[in-house]
Amino acid sequence: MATTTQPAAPAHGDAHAQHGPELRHHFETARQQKEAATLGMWVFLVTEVMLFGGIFMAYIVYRWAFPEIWAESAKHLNTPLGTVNTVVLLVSSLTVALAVNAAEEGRRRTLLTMLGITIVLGFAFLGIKAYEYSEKFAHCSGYANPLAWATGGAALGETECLVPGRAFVFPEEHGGAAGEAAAAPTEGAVQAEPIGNVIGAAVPTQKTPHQLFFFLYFVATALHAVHMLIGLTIVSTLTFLAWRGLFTPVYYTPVEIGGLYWHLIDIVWVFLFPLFYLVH
Amino acid sequence: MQDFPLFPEQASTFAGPIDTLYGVLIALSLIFGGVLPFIILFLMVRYHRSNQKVDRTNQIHSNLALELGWTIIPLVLVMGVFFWGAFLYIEMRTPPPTSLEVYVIGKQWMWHAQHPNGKRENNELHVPIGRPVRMIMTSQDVIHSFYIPAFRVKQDVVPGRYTTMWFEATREGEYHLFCAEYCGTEHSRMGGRVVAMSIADYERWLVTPGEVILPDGSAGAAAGPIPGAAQGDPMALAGGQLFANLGCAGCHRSDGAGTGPSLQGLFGNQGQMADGSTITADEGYLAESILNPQAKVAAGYGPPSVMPAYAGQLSDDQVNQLIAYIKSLSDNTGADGGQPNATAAPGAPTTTAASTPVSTAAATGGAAATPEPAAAPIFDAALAAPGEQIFASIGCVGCHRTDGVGPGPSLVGIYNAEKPLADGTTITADEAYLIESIINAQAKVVQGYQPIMPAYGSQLNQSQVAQLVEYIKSLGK
Amino acid sequence: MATTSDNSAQGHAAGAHDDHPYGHIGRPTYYKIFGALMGLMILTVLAWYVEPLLGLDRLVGENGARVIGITVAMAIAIAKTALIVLFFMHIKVSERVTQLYAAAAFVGLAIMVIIIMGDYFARGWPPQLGPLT
Amino acid sequence: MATTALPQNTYLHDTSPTVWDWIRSWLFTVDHKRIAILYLLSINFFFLLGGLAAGAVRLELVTPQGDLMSSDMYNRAFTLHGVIMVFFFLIPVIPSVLGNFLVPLMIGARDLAFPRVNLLSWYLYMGGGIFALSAAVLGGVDTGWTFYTPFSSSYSNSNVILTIAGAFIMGFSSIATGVNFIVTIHKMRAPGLTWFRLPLFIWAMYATSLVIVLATPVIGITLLLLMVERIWGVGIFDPALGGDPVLFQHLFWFYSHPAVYIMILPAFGVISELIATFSRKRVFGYEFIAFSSLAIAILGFLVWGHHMFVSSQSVYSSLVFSFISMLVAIPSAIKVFNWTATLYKGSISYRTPMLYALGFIGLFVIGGLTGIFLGIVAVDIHVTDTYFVVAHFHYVMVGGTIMAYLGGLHYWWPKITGRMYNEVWGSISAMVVFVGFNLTFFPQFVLGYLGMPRRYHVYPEEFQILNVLSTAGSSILALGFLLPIVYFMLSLVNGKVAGDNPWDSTGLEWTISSPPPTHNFHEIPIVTTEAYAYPPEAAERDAAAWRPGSPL
Repeated sequence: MATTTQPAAPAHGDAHAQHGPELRHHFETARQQKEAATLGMWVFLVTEVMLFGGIFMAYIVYRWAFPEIWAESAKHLNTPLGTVNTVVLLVSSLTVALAVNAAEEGRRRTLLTMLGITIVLGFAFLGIKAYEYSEKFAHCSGYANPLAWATGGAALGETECLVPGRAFVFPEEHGGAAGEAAAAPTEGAVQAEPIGNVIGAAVPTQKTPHQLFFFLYFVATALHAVHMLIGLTIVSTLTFLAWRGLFTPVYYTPVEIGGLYWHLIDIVWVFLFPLFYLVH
Repeated sequence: MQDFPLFPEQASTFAGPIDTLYGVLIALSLIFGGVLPFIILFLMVRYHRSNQKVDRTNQIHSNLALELGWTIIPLVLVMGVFFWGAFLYIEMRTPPPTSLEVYVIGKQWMWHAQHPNGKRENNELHVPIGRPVRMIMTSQDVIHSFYIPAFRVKQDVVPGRYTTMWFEATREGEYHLFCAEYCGTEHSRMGGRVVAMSIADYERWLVTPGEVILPDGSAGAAAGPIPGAAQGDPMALAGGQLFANLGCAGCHRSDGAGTGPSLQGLFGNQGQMADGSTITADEGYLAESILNPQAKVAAGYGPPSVMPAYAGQLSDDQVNQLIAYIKSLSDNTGADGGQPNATAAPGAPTTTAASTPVSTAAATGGAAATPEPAAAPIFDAALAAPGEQIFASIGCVGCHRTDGVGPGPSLVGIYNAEKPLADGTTITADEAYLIESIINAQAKVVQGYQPIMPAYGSQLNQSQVAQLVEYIKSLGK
Repeated sequence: MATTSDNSAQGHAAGAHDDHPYGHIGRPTYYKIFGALMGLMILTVLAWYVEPLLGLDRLVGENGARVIGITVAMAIAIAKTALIVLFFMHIKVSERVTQLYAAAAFVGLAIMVIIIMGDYFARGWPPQLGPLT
Repeated sequence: MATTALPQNTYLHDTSPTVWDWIRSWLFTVDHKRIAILYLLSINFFFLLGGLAAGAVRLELVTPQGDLMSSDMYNRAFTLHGVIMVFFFLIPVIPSVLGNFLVPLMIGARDLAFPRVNLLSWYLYMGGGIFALSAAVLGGVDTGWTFYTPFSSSYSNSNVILTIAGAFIMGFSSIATGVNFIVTIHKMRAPGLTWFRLPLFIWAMYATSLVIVLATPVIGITLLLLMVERIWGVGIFDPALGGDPVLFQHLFWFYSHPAVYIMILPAFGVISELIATFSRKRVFGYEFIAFSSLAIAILGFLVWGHHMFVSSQSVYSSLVFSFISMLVAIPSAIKVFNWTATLYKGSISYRTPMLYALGFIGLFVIGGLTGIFLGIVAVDIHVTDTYFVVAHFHYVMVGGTIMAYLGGLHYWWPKITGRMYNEVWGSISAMVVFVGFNLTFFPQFVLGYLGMPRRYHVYPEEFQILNVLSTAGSSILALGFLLPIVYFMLSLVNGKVAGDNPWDSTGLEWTISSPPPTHNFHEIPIVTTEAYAYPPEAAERDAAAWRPGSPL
């Protein structure tokens, strides 16, 4: 027919003879494979940006609607720990960039070191995040901090629960908080009163939108943490492969695209940090 | 109705223009969608491969002029119909100021409407012809959509906010009323009929009593027109009564000297908020402020506002009545005859004229209204003084007036007095009773008074309650 | 890598990037970028800490101060993102199509935010009723 | 054409010693052609299931009273129909079946760029499908496929979470396919196959993938938020807690309107192929069709608010969305005009795929024009949420996407299986579908303008005649859809061996054996001509070759 075909590449059976085992059968050249992998990762990152974009959209709408509530709520997040986590992630981004650089230049020791540091930093980030979470959960059980929560130490005097859900109580919430707090049997302050048990029996609760802030905080950071876990899995696999000596200056595509994914996680945090911790 | 109608009845002022636009669109569609198939059929037959006589030489594969032609001509046409439709749409979204206002509440699976005189109806809507009607609608649960095909109007009814639409019926008759937004199991049974009637019939209908089930499930109450409907705007009148019963008047005094801002002339005007922003006091703002006063506090009155939140205490119906009353305080546009202010006034005991001496006293913090604070040294003066301030600032003084004419009982001499309760028992107003009544007013209500006092258990802490109790004790025996 | 002349045409039908070879970003650049990122990070925390002390809310109102605060924070976040994307993620030396897709993500996001917020501004939510709605 | 036996060493060829190995060779295949077959079987299964639900809905509507089933049953039936058809049939159908099979073949590649990701996408599809099916088996879901809050988040007592989880997982399947196609089309074209030599099907798949990649993640996160809202009641879409239910609609339609273009753009691609082949001509205005696909993909992101004209969205937004919606009509019109112009001076044969293609044009024109009605706010206020909308999108989705899918399936069936289906029965099915379709959905335009709201279980009696007509049409339509299943199955047993190029088409997929070998091209071809390079005299030659008794 009109489309002429002529032999362009060597017949497929011979193709494997000319390249290493890492070139998959359906690619013609290593360069084509690397370009495809990089582009594929970037297109995937586009979807990741849009995924977080949905949460950012809800965040923008509600922050615009309730600026004071955002300011009040953000005071209850642990900004120093958030800052430390930002530093941890930025450093890990540098180590990943240096790891890619080392792979490019074939310095295997540096590659392994940098990937190792990245893993440590990743776990440090998750550890700090876990502490922040447990602090919030401890409060929900009436304890001041995770340690007291775990060891059954002294209970917290005031009641607050910043974990979204039906038990949510914002301490400064008008009406709703105290009304719900009174319903809790552990509420010491009111129990001393002889008539304490009538309180809150039919008190209407008008909840303020504080919960939206914490809901978005938990969803966004939890989704981010899930991405961190995936990222750590990827980096650990890369470390293992690097240790096995799979990567060469010619073939280091997995390190490169794994690094891209890690940087994206970092970028998401670059936005989450000021949006949740630095509000007033 | 015809056996096989192609167009619904035209029964509003919108029906004609929309049908005309629809007709033009059909005509344009026939030109494109009707002619094109014939061109295709012609080409199919003419250039079928069995036809060997036709000329197939000098094929063309692209022609810029042709491409531009069939890009630009449709573009011009769709722009034309777009602007036509856009202007019509803007008209449909701009209710005339003289519109009759009907409040509509949607809930699974019924429509509840309330007319300006307070007359209610379920799953039916009676409207006059020749008079614009504006629907102010909200939902109690999920999203519904108020749809009258014969009027060509439809608007979603969304919980948590008010939506509006308007129409002017042109022909007497009964038309379908549908819910057009899927709302659950009985979605298709949520609807009824719209009855368009002459203005005279409509006014007669308005004053005919009828039984109705309210959205909260209670039967019959206030189904008919409220007495006195003939004199003014009874919807506002009902709101006025509510306004008085709830004790709103204690704070929202018409002279502006109360704890809360005056509501005179508030509706429709712009106001400065405590956070510096400016807000137009429309229905949505009023509803929000009644249900959740902390959301947007007027400048000078907080934050925090001392007003209790009425969410959960008022039905949507009652909120609508209050809104109608507040609107009546500012406008004269509701051409329903009479002065809303004047008709509403008798319902509200705290009018400017009637209460001048007392309210002046209240405005100065209630101190002057306290007759003999030194007479009974049974109280702790150190606590009573801040208690007095609280008493004034959270608006207690608005209801518990010393002259006893407020919606709440006078507290002068109440301490340790024997009081008959609404349930027939008698109680001694000791400290425990006072505390209980502050934090949960509904527990033991004094005979002759409505259980309308908000519970302050969630707003006051222990020491504030104690201060209030000491102050009440200081009011003597 | 050695490819035959035939193979070099493979997959390069668009031919756009043959004149745009892979660049290489050196280690000194990485350290500089990292320094800049840390600087920006300190700046954003510092700005958050200092802003309430400046008394901006008296000058431009409480909302005005909030707008300034979030503008500063977002400008810094965008600058950080740009640095990471351009250098750490090699977009500066990538193929044109990769650059396009990197940009597409942010264009898509911008479309969503601008149009939805446009509706909210025009709708006036909350509170609810505007003169037209 | 003269060969009597299928070629050996095709992708279908089986060397497995045991049945278990044979199953493994299919379930763990990374061959894009085998994955396309897996998709073909599973997607058609979901199509039948969705069709069954549609039948139940239509049957109920024969009478104005709700006498066949309860309201609750009815709601679950139409929700099942909507969820299955939208998420598990229309969105993946052409990209995952025809696209998977054809994209590498058409661009001269040995496989998609990421074969394992491709297999993953099928497993995700099946995973999502199992979630949705289990929701249906456990009692169904009654929210409608749009899942509007707060009904879905707080009021519905049905398996909302399972269903949403199904749609959520299925979204990642779409994303995997989209990423794969974008990279494959960018990086794996054969030497000489420049962008403007690509078949228009590839352009359409590229535009589709672009939409998938940008829009699908947003529905993912929205459904995730809805799930959390439903489980924990945090108020993100609940006005009682400060949330806004209309925000859900914005985020939902940000995906679901572009999703309409995920459904129809691939159909445009298929139709371009069919029209060119069966007219023996290069497609008229190739560049205009190619760029109109991209224009639709991009403009498609700016018009979602036309689903929300009565939702309490602001007046200004409504006008802007309405304006841009008008603009989307233009590239669609350009395509239709160009296809029509392609017929001019061609040599047209009435083979089954061509009948489907011509049917597509007719139905899509009606669907597209009524789309303009719905884009004009003043008219839309009356007809939105009525049967007018139902009719409109069925004209686009069924009249468009399904007609194109069936046309494409007939056209490439000999390439996929190596055998021809029965041409007579094929033509009959095309005509039965066309007639049944119009009888089913045209009355619904009238019903809608008369004011019958959609999702109504009982309705006023004066609408009965039109509803009966519609139901009668739907039974004809069902017959039209069942026919191909029968003769396609039969063709596997006794169909004529097709040969490499039964239609005398151009295009790289026709230069290799039918069915294609496992690695597609033994030698990667070099392309030197544009797509549809029928020489000017091809049409004449084709016409001259016609004798009475040759196929129409």
